[in-house]
Parts: sequence; C-alpha cells; structure tokens
Amino acid sequence: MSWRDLGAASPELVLTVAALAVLLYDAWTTGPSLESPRGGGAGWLALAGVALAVLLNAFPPAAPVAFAGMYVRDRLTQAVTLAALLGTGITVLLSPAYLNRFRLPAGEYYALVLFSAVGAILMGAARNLAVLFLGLEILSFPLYTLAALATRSRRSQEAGLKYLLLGAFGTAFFVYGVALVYGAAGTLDLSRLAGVPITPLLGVGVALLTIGLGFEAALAPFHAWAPDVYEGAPLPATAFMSVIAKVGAFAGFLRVFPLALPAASAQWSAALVAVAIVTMIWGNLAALFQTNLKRLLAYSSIAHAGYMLIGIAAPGPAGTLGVLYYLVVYAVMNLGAFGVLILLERRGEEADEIADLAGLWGRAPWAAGVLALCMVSLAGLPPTGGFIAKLYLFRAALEARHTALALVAVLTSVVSVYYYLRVAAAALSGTAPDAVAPRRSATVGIALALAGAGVLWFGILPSTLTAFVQQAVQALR
Amino acid sequence: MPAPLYLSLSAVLFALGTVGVLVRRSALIVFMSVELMLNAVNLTFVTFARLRGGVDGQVLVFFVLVVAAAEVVIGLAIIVNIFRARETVDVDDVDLLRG
Amino acid sequence: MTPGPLTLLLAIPLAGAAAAAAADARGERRLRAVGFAAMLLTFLVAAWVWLRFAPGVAGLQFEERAAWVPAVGMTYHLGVDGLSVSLIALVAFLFPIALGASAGQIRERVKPFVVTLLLLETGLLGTFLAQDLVLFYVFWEAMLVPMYFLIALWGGPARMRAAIKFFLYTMAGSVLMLLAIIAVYLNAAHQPGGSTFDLPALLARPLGVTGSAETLLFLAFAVAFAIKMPVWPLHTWLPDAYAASPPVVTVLLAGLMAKAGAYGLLRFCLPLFPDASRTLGPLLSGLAVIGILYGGAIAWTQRDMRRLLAYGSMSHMGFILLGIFALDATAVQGSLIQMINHGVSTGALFVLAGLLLDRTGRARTDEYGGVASLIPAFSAVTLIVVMSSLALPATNGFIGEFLILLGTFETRPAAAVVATVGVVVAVAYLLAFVGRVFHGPVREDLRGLADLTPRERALVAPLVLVIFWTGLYPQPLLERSAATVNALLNRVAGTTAVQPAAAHGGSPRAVTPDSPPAGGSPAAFAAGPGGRTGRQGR
Amino acid sequence: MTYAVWIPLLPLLGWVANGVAGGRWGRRGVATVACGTVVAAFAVGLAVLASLSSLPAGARHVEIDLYRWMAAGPITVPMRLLVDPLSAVMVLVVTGVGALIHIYSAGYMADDDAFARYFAYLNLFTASMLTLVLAGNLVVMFIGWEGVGLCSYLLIAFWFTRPAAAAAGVKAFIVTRLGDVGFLLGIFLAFGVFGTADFGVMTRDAAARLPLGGTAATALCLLLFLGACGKSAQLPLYMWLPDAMEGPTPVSALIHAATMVTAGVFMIVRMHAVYLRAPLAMDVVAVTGAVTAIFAAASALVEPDLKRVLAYSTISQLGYMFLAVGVGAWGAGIFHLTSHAFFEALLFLAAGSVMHALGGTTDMRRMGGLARPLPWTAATFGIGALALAGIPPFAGFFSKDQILSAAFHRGDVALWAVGLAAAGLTAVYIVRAFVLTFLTPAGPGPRPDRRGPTTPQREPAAGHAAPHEAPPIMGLPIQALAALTVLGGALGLSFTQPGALDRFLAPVVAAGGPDPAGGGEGTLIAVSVTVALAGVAAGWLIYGTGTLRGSSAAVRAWLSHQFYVEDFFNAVVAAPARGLAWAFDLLDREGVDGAVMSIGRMIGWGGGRLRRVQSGYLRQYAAILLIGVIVLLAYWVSR
Repeated sequence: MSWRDLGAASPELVLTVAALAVLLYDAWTTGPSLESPRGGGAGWLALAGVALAVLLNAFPPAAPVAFAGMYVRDRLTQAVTLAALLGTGITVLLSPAYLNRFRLPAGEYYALVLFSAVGAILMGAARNLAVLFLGLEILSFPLYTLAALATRSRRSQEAGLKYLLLGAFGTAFFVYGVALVYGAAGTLDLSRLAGVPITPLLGVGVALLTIGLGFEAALAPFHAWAPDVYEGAPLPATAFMSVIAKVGAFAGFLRVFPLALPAASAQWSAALVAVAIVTMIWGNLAALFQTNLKRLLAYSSIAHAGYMLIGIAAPGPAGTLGVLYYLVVYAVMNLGAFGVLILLERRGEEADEIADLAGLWGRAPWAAGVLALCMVSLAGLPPTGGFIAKLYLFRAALEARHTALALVAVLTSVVSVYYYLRVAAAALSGTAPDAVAPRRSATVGIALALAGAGVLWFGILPSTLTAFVQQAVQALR
Repeated sequence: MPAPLYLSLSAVLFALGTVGVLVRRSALIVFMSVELMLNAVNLTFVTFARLRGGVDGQVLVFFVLVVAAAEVVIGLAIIVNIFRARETVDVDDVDLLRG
Repeated sequence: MTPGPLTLLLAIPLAGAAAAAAADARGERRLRAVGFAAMLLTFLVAAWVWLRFAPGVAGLQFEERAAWVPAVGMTYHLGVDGLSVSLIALVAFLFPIALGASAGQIRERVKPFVVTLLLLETGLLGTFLAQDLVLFYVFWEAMLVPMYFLIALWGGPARMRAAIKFFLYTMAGSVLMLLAIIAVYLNAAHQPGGSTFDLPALLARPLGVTGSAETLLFLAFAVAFAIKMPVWPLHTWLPDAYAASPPVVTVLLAGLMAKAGAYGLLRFCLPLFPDASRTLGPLLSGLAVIGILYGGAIAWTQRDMRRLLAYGSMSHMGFILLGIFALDATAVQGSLIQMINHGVSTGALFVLAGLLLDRTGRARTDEYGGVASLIPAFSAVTLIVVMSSLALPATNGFIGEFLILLGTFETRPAAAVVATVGVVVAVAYLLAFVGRVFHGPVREDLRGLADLTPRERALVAPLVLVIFWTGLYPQPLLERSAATVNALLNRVAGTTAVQPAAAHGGSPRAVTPDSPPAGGSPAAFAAGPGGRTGRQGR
Repeated sequence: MTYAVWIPLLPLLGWVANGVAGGRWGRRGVATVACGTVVAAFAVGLAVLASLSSLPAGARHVEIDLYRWMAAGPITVPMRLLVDPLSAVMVLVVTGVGALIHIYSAGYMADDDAFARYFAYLNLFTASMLTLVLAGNLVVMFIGWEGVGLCSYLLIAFWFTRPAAAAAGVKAFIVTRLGDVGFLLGIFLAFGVFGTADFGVMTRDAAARLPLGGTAATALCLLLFLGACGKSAQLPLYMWLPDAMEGPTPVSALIHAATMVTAGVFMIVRMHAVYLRAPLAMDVVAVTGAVTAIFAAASALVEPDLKRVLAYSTISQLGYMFLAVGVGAWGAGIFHLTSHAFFEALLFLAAGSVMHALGGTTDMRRMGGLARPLPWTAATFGIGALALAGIPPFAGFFSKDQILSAAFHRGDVALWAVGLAAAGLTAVYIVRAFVLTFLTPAGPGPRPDRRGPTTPQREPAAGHAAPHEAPPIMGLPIQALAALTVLGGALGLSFTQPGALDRFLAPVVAAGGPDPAGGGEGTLIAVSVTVALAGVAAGWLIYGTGTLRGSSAAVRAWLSHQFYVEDFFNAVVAAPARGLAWAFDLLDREGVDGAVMSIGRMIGWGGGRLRRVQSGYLRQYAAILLIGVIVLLAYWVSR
C-alpha cells in the first residue's frame, strides 16, 4: 500500500473520514439525554464530505489500478462514484428536516449513510471478488441499520429484521458463489477471469454471484424484501437505500459480467434477459394498485432494476453506457420523488399514502411540480432524463438483438405510466386532507430544486452526462 | 479425506442452513442457520485454497468471519429490539408489512 | 448555429409558460393575458414563417441544425417544408382561440392551466418542426404529458379514467415506434455512411431495411400514428377522452393532436418505408374506409354531444388517412389541406359545443331543442361550421374531401366509391345533431340562453373566415405543399422500377410540379373503357 | 362579358347584407335589399342575353375565369363561369321567376318573426342556383348544386320548431345527398376520362375520348344522372319532395317547382355531348323520366293535400323533362323546364294565396267554394292548371307536346304512350285539385294531422270565416306569372320549325335532338290534346259532378302510399342503415373497446395476484428467493 493507492481511493477515504468525524461530532455534542442536538452540524459535516468527494472524484488518479491490482479507479468507477455521491448528497440534504421531526439519531444516521456510500463506490472499484464482497457488505450493513433506525417504530423494526435476515441469506449465496468461482478459476482477480474456461462449477458460481447482486438490486425473484423494507424504513433511509443499493449492485454487475466474463456473454446474457423480463413485469404489475407511496416506489424501484439489467444483459458499450446513465438519472429522479414525501406529515407520522398527496398543488406548488416531474421521468417520458436513459437501454437491447427484451421493456413502461401518473395527478388535484400538513424546509427545497433541475437537464441536454459516461465506456475497451 | 468430500460436506452444510432459514420460525435460529451457511462457505474456501495452493481463499475466510460477526452484532440488536416491543422473536409474527 | 424563427416558435411558448409559472396565481386576468400574449406572439412568428415560406421548394426551409447528443447521433434539427408549414400555422392559430374559449370552462387553477397549455403548444409545434427522429419522439411523447394533465385535472366526471386510457393507449403505440426508430438507426449503422437519427441525413443514405423487416418497422410507426389519428380499430380511447376533457382541450385533441398522427405518416412512414407503404397502402385505405363509415354510423347513434362529434371527427380523419395512402399527388395534397380544415372545423365545432356546455351544462343532445330560435347568431355560426364539416362546396371541408376522393379514385377506385358514401353518413349525423339541439320545439327551460358575446364573436370569427377563405381560395395552402408532396411521392414510387403501364394504376403517380394542369393522362385512357374498368376492378 | 359574375354575386351580397345586418334596417329594408339584388341580377342577365345575341352564333360560348380555385397534383380547377345561350336562358328563368317570388314573399312572410333570415336564405339560394347554371365546370356547378341543396334544407326547415318541418329538411338533404354521391363519383370519373371537368373541354372531346356506348361513358352518365335523380326528385329518390312542402309556400314555388329541382335536367343538357356517347344511359334517363311522370301523376290522384298535389305534379313534370333529354330533345327539355317554371310557380303561388286566405290550411278536404271569395286566385290557378294539363294555348301544352312528339319520332312509342297516359292523369288530378279547392262546397274534413299544430309563426289565423284576396304585393307576381304562362308558349311557338328557344339554344345543343319536323305532327297534337281534354272531362265528371264513381280500395291504397316505394325504401335502406349503426355502436363498446379494456383488466388481475404473493411472511420471501436460486442454478448446470 502506498500513498498512490490512497490517492486512488481518495473519495472513499474522504467519505470514511467524514463518517468518523460525524460520529465524533455527535458524541461530542450529544448531551446526557442521549438525544442528538437539533442542530444540523452532523448533516453539514456529511455534506462537506460528500462535496469534497465529488471534487476528488472529478480528477482521475495517476494510476487507476491500486492496492496490488485489487482496486481500480477508472472512468467507470468515476461514473459510479458520481451516481453514488449524487444520491448521497441529495439524501443528506433531504434528511435533517425528517430527523429532527422524528427525533432520530442524526450522527449515526449520517455516518451510516456515508459508510454505505463507501460500500457502493467500492463495488464500482472492485477488481477482485474479495473487494466486491467487502463492498457489498459495507454497502448493506449500514442499510440494515438504517432500516431499523426508528427503534420505536414497529414497522421500522420489522423492516430491519426482514432486510437483515434476507440480506444475510442472500449474501451467503453470494459468498458461496465467490468460493465456487475461486475454485473454478483459481483466482479472485476479476481481470483474470476472462480467460477461464466455462465449467459447470464456474457457471454455478456465477449464478450464485447473480443472486447476491440481484438481491441487492432487488431483481425478481430476489426482490421480496424490498417492498416491506421500503415501506417500514424511515423515509430518508428508504430514499437512500433505493438509490445506493442499485448503484452498488449494478456497479458489481458491470464489473462481474460484461467486464470480467465477456467470453461467456452468450450464457449469462440469456439468464439475465430472463431475470430482467421477470423483474420488469413483476415490479410494474405489482405496483399498479398500491396505495402506499413508499410501497409503490419500492415496486417501481424493482421495475427500474429490471430496466437497468437490460444494459447488463445486452453486453457491449451501448449497454454499459445505458446502465451508467440510468444510474445517475435514477438517483436524481427517485430521490426527488421521495423528497416531496419527506415534506409531508400526518399527525406526527409519515404521510406516505397517495391520498395524502391530494391538494398538494394548492399548498406547495413547487413541490407538487417536482413530484409530477419526477413521476414523469420515472415513467420514462420525455423531456426528462428518464426517457433518455431508457432510450439508451432500449438501443442496447436492440443492438444486442434482444427484441423480446426490448418489447417487454417498452410495454411494461407503458403499464408503469398508469401508476406514476396516478400519483402525479393526485398531487396536482383534489383538496388536501386536513390531517396532512406540508412542512417547510430549506434543505429539502434545495434538494428538490436540484432533483428537478437534474431531471430536466439530463432529459433536455443529455450530451454532457452522455459524454461523461461515454468516456467511461470507451476507457474500458 | 479428498477434496470432493470436503466440498460435498460444505454443500450439504450450506443446504442445511438454507433449509433452516426456510423452516425455522425463531429469528435467532434463522440467524444461526445463516451463520451455518457462511461457515459452509468458509469450508469451501479453505478446501479450494488448499487445492489451488493459494492463500486468497484462506484470507477470504477471515473476511467472512468478520462479516459474520458484524452481522451478528446488527442482527442481535434488531432482534432484541423487536423482542422488547413484541415479546416474541417468531418471524411469522412479524407480518405488519405486506401487499 | 444562431437560433432562427423555428427555435423562436418553441421558445416563445416555453418562455410564456415560465412567465406564467412565475406570475401570481391569484391574478387570473393577468395570467390569461400572459398566456394569450405568448400564443399571439407565437402565431405572429408562425404567420411570418408561413408567409415567407417559398412555395415550389420541396426541401426544408428555415432549417436549423445543431449538435444535441453527438455521441449517439442525435441532432437538434428543425425545419419546415410543405408538409408542415401550414400545420405550424394551424397550431399557432388554434391555441389563442382555445385559451380564449376556456374562460367559461376553466375557473379553477388557472395558472397551471395556462402553463400546461403553453407546454402543450411547445410540444405540438416541436412535433411538426423536428427533423430528427429522437427529437421528434421527444416532442411527440412530451405533448402527451400536458394533455394528460389537461384531461385529468380539468376534465369532467370520468376524467381520470379517460385520461389514463388515452395516455396508455397512445403510449402503447408510441413505444413501439420508439423501438422502430432505434431499429432504423441501428440498421443504417451497418450501411455506408454510418448512422444518425437525423431524418434528412438518413433519407439520403441506404437504410438497409427491406422485406418483412421493413413491413414490421412500417407497422410500428404506422400503429403509433394510427392510434393518434385515430384509425379504426385503434380508436376507442377517443370517445372517452373527447367527452371527458374540458371542451377547449377537446378542441386541441381533435383539432391538432390528431393531425400529428396523420403528419407522422407522411413525414416518416412514407419516405422511410416506401415499399411497405405501397404494399400496405391498400390495407390502410381499407381501414380508412371502414373508419369513415363506422365512425359516421356510430356518431349517428350517439346522444352525448361530444361523443357524437368525437366519432364524427374519427370519421373525418378516415378521409385524411384515405388520401395519404392513395399515394396520389392530388389525394395527398387533399389530405394535407384536409388536416388544416379538420383542425379548423372540428376545432370550431368543439369550441361551439363548449360554449353551449358552459351555458347549459347539458351534455346530451336530447336535453336541448329549438336552440336556434333562442340564440340565432350562435346557431348561424354553428350551421356554417357544420356545413364545413359535411364538406359543402365553398367551405374548406369540400376542398379537402374532394381532392382526397378525386385522387383516391385514380389509384384506389373501390375505396373512393365506398368512402364517397361516407359523405351521406356525415350528413346524417351532423344534421341529426343540428336537428336535436337547434331545431325542434323550444325547450322552455332553455329560455334566457345568452347568445354569443362580443368576445366570443371575436373568437369564432377567425374560424368562420378561414372556413370560407380556404373553401374559396385554397391555393395558398395547396401551392405550399405541392412541391414537397411531389418529391415525397416520387420517393415512394422510385424505389422499384416503374413500369410504364403500371405506373398509372399500381404505383403512385409521379408528378412533376409543372406538369400540364388539365393534362390528366390521355394516353392511359386511349385504351378505352376496357382499360378503365380493368383498373377499377383491381 | 366579365360582368356576368355579378349575376350570382348580387344575390350573394344580398345574403351577406341581410345575414349580417338584417336586424338593423327593418323589414322594408330587408325586402328591398333581397328583391333588389335579384331584380338587378335579372337586369344583368338581360344585358348578358343582349350581348350574347350580338355575338355570332358560333362564338356564343364565353368562359370567364375568375381565378385558379384548386390545383393539386395534375389537376387544376379554375373558378370558371360559362356564359352561353343555355346558361343565359337559365339565368333569366331563375332571376325572373325568382324575382317575382321574392316580391311575393315580401307579402307572404310579412308577419314572420324571421323575416331577415328568410330573405337571407332566399338570396343565398338564388346565388347558388345562379352559380349552378353559370358554372363553367362540374366542380363549380357542384358549389351551386350543394348550395341550393343547403338552402332547400334551410328553407324546408324554416319553421324548425315544428318537428315535421325539421325532419322534412333533413330528409331532403339526406336523400339528395344520396344522389350527390353519384354526382361526385361522376365528377371523379370525368377527371379520370378528360383530366378535367370543364364543360367546354368535355363537349369538345367527348367524341374523341369516349367510345360510343363504352363503359366509361355509360358509367359517367349514369353516375351524374343519379345526382340528377336526387336533386330533381326522380324515382327512386323522389320522396323528399312531397315532404318538402313543409316549407313556406313561396319556397316551394321557387325551389321545389321552378328552379332547383330542374337542376338535374339542366345538368344533363349541359353534359349532352357526353350523354350522346352513352345511348344506354340516355335510355335509362328517358325511361326513368317516363315512369316517374306517370307514377307521380297517379300518386297525385288521391292526395288530399293541395301543396302535395302540386309537389307530385312537379315530380311528374320533371319526369317529362327527363323523358325529353333522355330522347335527345334537349331544346324541348329546356323549353318544358321554362314553361314549367312559369306555371308551376304560378300554381304554388296561387296555392299560397289560398293558404294565406285560409290561415295556413292546405288540406283540400277543408276547402271548397273559394272561387267566390278569391276570384283572382281561382282564375290564375285555373290558368296554371290548364297549362299543366296541356291544354292549348297555354305554355305547358307547347312544351309537353314537343317532348311527346320527340319521343314518338325517335321511335320510342312506348315512352310516348306512357307520357300520354301521364298527361291524361295530369289533367284528372289537377282538375280534381281545382274543383276541390275552388268549386265544391266547403267540407269539414279531418284536421290536418300530419302537419302538427299551426304555430304562431305561420300566418295569423284568418280562418274560414272571411277568406280574402291577398294584398297586391302577392297578387301582382301571381298575375305576372299567369301572363307568362299564357304567353310562354311563344318561346316554342312553331309546329314545324324549331321555335325561338330552340333556335337560340342551337349553338349549345346543335348536336342533339331528333328532327322536330318529322311529319305527322298534326296527328300527334290532336291525339295529345284529345287525351288532355279527356282527362279534364274525366276529372270534372268524377270530382266536379260526381257522375263517375268507383275505385277499388286496393287501388286507392296503392295510390295513397305512392305504390309503397317509400315504404320499400325505408325497409330496405333506411331501417337497415339505422340497425347497422346501432350494431356498430354495440360492437364498438363491447367488441373493439372491450378487447382493449380486457387487456387492461388482465394486467390488473396479474397485479393483484402478484400483490398476494407478497404475504408479509419472511420465510415465504426466502422461499421465493430460493426458487430463483434453483431455476438459475438449473439453467447454468444445464448449459
């Protein structure tokens, strides 16, 4: 390990340090009541860490490959880092209002968020299955905790338990997969997997890897935890996990499948196509009649995982480009949608039913507008980022001659419009229920403005981001 | 004992763990079943490390152990918290969230 | 690239939307004024473009091209030609009228209404201006979104259901087109010249689509456009949507959005897939004829005013489809002018229906009676518009239907004959409408109905003027489309060797712009009646 | 001669003026504008006639291109007027009779609330009719063709608050539009054949482009004739005309007797060069005309309603005109058209005078003995009746006789015989009408049920109490028409030589017509006069004195139902069409939409099932995950 190695991993290091600083700050300022102070100090610290990481991420390191070949910070890592940091940053902005209102421990919260982000980034930087495994665990353990953070809420407890037990279950398969791949290939180095002949043992190992990553990404049928956990977890935690888990998992997918196993693409591609189809159908159909918005967004995130998997299942530069673009856009639009929910409160509880949105237009027009915009983007309609992202993925699918996959993708996105627009229309019409009150929060406002602007920017002027991820894709070849 | 037997043993252990997750209702025992699965994986790692003659696998065992330990920490915290609220750790009673 | 008038056309409504969004929501009059000013300004620019448009030029004019997403071959490419120049003007013409007519209907949430309307205008204009496949698709879908909200937020009792049905239905068609767009792009990538989403650039190089692939791609495009028009049997979103929307929105739905479908067929289906256009032309002509009769017949049975007009509108759109796939210069020109006419006439019908609904709140025709003696001016205007709808000569409707049928008669006589019967059907349902609402014994509970106010007169007067102007002097419209249509049909005809004998009957008539006007094709008829009937029997 | 454009333009301006500002300048102003424009158009027509006559016969074909109307693809349609002897005659008939009727209307409609609207419509009609007759090509003609149809609809349904009137208007529009399908297709075919629909070109090129008796010529002529059938109320599309009597009586006189309904005849004469290429089509025209003539005459025999009797007489006389053009007697057709315009308008206006006196009654069973209070009306009606019956020396005699002799000379003896029989019947029914209205003592008669209640908009109920002559503004036009009816025969006054009208029309229709001087003319005249007189006598004996009696109930039923043509039409066309429309509606809701919605329901059902899988039980989730694991492993192992 050298300074150069540390330099390569500087974003992760900054985030880690920031997390530790948050914890220390929290310990320093917490009084005898063990309640966090109502100030936003921890949040600002976390935000500063994220900002610094963004800055560092902008500069490519001198030597991309570090830590004895186990770690790589190439353009792909940069793109993944960007998505992760974008998600983390917006989450940090969204959280203070909620944490204060529900008296959740801010220090722990921010530290966990930052740690989780580190895990996701690490998955994107993995050049070795061991690192990938570590990244996965660093990503998911904080999420388990975040899900259960509202210790007094039975729903939160339940979410934590379900997430933890199923997560551990899924991780076990993943590790077993790592072991079998190791046994078949004799190495954990992803860059050396390419030349390994495809044996059944390797195949089973890869299949088990798929399960672990698929669990994290909430691909059907490994998704069952997601709706319950999303619904039960505290809102900002839900928002965060919906994004960061996807970033990590798909970074892992990219590292394992198109990059490490290009020769076997015929085999795994077919399997992933099937998974993607099942996921898109399952997620979208189950979301149709949800009345709880968090749950609806949970199914929606499942469906989106299916879409993103298209980019993996259709190997090639177009697919990778699509996945990376999608991750960034997804982070922005999903957090925008959750952000509006954070503003709502029903008698000291979350107001997370669709019906609670009624009349939002009259009370908080801009929030309602952003919600509608994000819904439109989630539905994949122009002129939003969601459309361009889907366009790239569909292109990848057709280029790889996966016509059926493309067909299912477009048709299920039609189905998805049904529930997304229902939400948007609910926010823009009707009269507000008395019990629900919108809260004001400057940071949430900033986050929503960012999300709204991002959704439009990525939709109307996609060239900047496209060029950025395009570089990532080209650098890999 | 030849390698395939070790591998088979670990596979059986892994399967036992899987079945345990599926059939046991106590959260604690489900948890222990997962630990069993992880340890089965460890056995696989060690076997392959020995077969392949590298140390990667053996190093990874430590990683897995640490991870398992961390998992226990978080898990027990959550389970205890649930027990406090509901006086039960039966996973079938935890079904508030569904649909 | 410096932004030209076409970018201005997109920017003005957008800026108007932004200004309205920033304005105080309580100042309703000011909001409407802002919206109206933006629309009027847009109209002025569109009128300027229309006037400055050089007839006789087949290609694009006022072209603007800039890189959009160079990495993927997407360009910001705008342009107008004979297909779109008048439609642009129509869009810009109808929007201020719709906003003006909304005063009595939209009393709540005026601000979002104005904003949404302006966004819709941007989307519609962009649809007609875009010359890049993806850019087109962006506008095409983007206009759905404001339309959805216009229906879902300001519509009648069944609005939610109708809005989502409309959206899902049309989007189901569009997404297939999206796949087809990508497929065209990918196919061309394997051809010399590489690929791009830029339409003129694509048309200038081999596309590499043939045979059944071409048919499939053609269908994917055509279905999207057919749903929007709508074409039988893909129309069932229409009556619900038309009846549930606020009437001014129906004006835009029927008057403008339907045109986008027909326009798409001409802009994309014909030039991109000429072979498929020819082989599937008879099928689409058949569907058009079915739509004409079917829509007209159902309109005859309807008791809900807007459902009646909705089916009638569908019937009329059948003529436009028929003209397009007659693949004959006369018919296609007729279709183009009929798009304008349909926009004006059907738009006017829905404007009037809306004004009537505002006054009485009655949707069913049998809840009226003798209205003509209560509000004579209103009735007179309605009568004029109805006459234009049933294609009375000297009104605009006649020009379109006449040219369509005349051209179709050349290439698809059987379809033309059956479609001509549709002219009678139109009389049946439109006069039934007039008869039930305006004629008959006066219903006492309608006494005191207010006639057109000066403001409303100002709204409908331009529509009436256009009806007569187009009916009596359609040349400005026709000459603007002539060159483009000829070039388009030459392209459709040109992909396979044209046999002299088959050129007249089987394939579209390739016409040079300056062919002798009354020349017809004497040679083809020298064969005598036998030849004639032979062609008819085909 | 460009100023001829003012002929249609003047009434059009009248329409605009009265339509836009009719409420401003009062009834007198409205009437002045309306009548003034038509009279002025008549004057322009005279000027046109004069300057046309000053041209050499061969040059009496002046095309006035106003502007290029439509040019699309290879076709061009100019906005072209054609002034030649034919259109000049028609212009004079239309504006002349039209002006008289306009003036009459000013009295007849004096008390109507919608005075301005009435005259606006009437002016629009006149403008359209003049466009029709002056048109230089079929498409411009179609403007007038449809324009008069529109006005006919508007004026039939003028008292639209009466359901019967509104329905009659719709019926007229729809039935004529049925014919217009044929007309339109004819235009298309003309474009196909000639590349244009210009009358001049078609007349010139007909022989070259259309082989004699060829399919194209026959189809073209039959299609156009279908349009003529609708507009001119020939079988089988006649049924709208009797119902059209719901309109104000001057309207019936102008539109449904004198002008619009003759448009079909005019059009065929216009297209005579083409018709000459299709003998079969001409036979169809002639036979249709003859059959319609006798059919309508028979129907009129039992009709109790005075105006409807006149309507049937119009249909019957139109049949004669078609018979004429069908046998190629173009001049005779136009001649009968002209004289018919005089006497039929006269009959209608006189009938209107009767109605005026009786407060709107048209049921002859409630009339009678009106000769005493209404001497002028009775006298003028009598003149019209004699002309209609074909009694010399009234105009009707000359024109009808020309037609019959033309048919006879062409060898169509059967057609001649039918025409002759129809002439006899004509005499019978018109005598009946005259007798029932003016001579026999007034009977109570049944209430006029078919009409519905008389609305206040109709004339003030003068009632039976004191029938009185109409004011001079109504009387004078009647008398003027009576004079024309008496003198109109002069237009064709010649037994062996072509009449004045024939000679004037000769440049247009030179190619047509059998030689009128075929010999035996005297005999033919004697026969037809005898038949006419016999008809008059029979009518007098049956209805006047009651000497002749006896008609079977069956015959009566057939006659009063017009041989069940309309019932047949309703059963075969109208009812199935309606049924089909309802079936479509059902199909649309249940079938087409149902299919679409069932897709939605299926998806929704799937969503519901999938939600139930999410049961909340952690172990079930693990099981689902495990299923995925197994499937995936199975896939990889099987590879």
